[in-house]
Amino acid sequence: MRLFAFARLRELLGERRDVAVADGATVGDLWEALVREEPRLTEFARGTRFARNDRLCSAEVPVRDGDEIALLPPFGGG
Amino acid sequence: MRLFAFARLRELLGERRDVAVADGATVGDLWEALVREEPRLTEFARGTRFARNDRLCSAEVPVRDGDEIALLPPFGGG
Amino acid sequence: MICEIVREAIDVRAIEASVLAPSCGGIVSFCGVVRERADDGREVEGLYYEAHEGMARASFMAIAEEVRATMPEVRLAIVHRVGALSIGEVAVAVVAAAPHRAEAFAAARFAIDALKERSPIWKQERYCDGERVWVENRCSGERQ
Amino acid sequence: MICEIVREAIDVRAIEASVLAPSCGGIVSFCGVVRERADDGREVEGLYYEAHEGMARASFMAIAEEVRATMPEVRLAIVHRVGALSIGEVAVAVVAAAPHRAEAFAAARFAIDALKERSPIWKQERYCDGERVWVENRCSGERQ
Repeated sequence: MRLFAFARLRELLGERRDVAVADGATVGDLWEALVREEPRLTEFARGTRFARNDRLCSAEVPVRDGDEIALLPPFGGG
Repeated sequence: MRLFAFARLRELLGERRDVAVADGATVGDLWEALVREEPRLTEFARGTRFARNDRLCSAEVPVRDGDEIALLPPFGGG
Repeated sequence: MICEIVREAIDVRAIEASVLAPSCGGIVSFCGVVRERADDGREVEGLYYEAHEGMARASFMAIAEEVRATMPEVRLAIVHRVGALSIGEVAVAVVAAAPHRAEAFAAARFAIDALKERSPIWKQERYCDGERVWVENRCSGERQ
Repeated sequence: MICEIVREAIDVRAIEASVLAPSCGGIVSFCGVVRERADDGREVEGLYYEAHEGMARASFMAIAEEVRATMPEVRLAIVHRVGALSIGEVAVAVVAAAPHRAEAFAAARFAIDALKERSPIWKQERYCDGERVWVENRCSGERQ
């Protein structure tokens, strides 16, 4: 799967990367793995939303090979 | 005094004219005199407002020599 | 505060440029445009506006003053055109700029509603069948 | 319905021209403009916006669809710019045209409020002292 991060999360994680996920892993599992790798993510846990293939999704959604997962901090447009 | 009329009242009375008024005559007296001269004004009596020297005024206000009196039908701007 | 009655095409861009200041984060422009149909569906060829120019300008300034009293950070312009206008031409422009958008929207809406109610301006609808009718604003302020 | 994320200067006039139709009597344009001070008063050098472009465009289309469902006569455009912007530049333009002004105002206001709440776009304030801060919208929708 491919991971996309934006704004302050992009600054921590880079804009995009390819990530291998275990069978049955969820978006939440992916986030946990990222936090282990980059502990500063912890403080953004509450405000971050997830999208799978361009649609908002919950942390319980399973990640499949070929998915695009986006990490979305609180919005600031306008 | 000078009389100014707008919109449908201008079509009946002309844009402006000089009118001689009797001492102590009011704006209402002026209107009555105009109605005698142009009876079709009658139907516009209810909707017409008056201004004396560029300020809205009541029919009771006296007209003085040199005044500019405006006859204002209901507004339609915008 | 720009408060004008004009006879030529309204240059909304120029108005916006003169209203906008570095302190402004939002700018709302309302333009009243000549449309092809009257409220009753009749085909319109164009509109003709006339104004008591001195009183109309004074009413714009009074409206701007009321806006300033309640929303001092708003920068406002009110410009109305008179004469014969064709479909798609701008009859009136109200531009409000402010640090935040809520005030810009509120000021623009207040100004156009107040103008329609209070400003001595008259509109004649000129229909494609040749008839001409002076049209009054409804006081409700809900119609264009 | 124009729903776009752009990287170059927003041409509000071109958007208005394409939104306006002969049936429209009122057109409301809201522009969010980069202002010289942040809400806390700090001097701003400029802003930097980024977006999840696909999701942002989709959110604009959803907003336009909601407007169409409640106000079918409204014609709407939502355009947001991304990248680095200077003071006075337009970050977002919402243009709504309708037969009557009430709908045009309501649609423009709804669209910008909904955009700020729902569209995956991020803003970084770049201060004159060199600091850079990602700024979140308040959900109240009362701030620019």
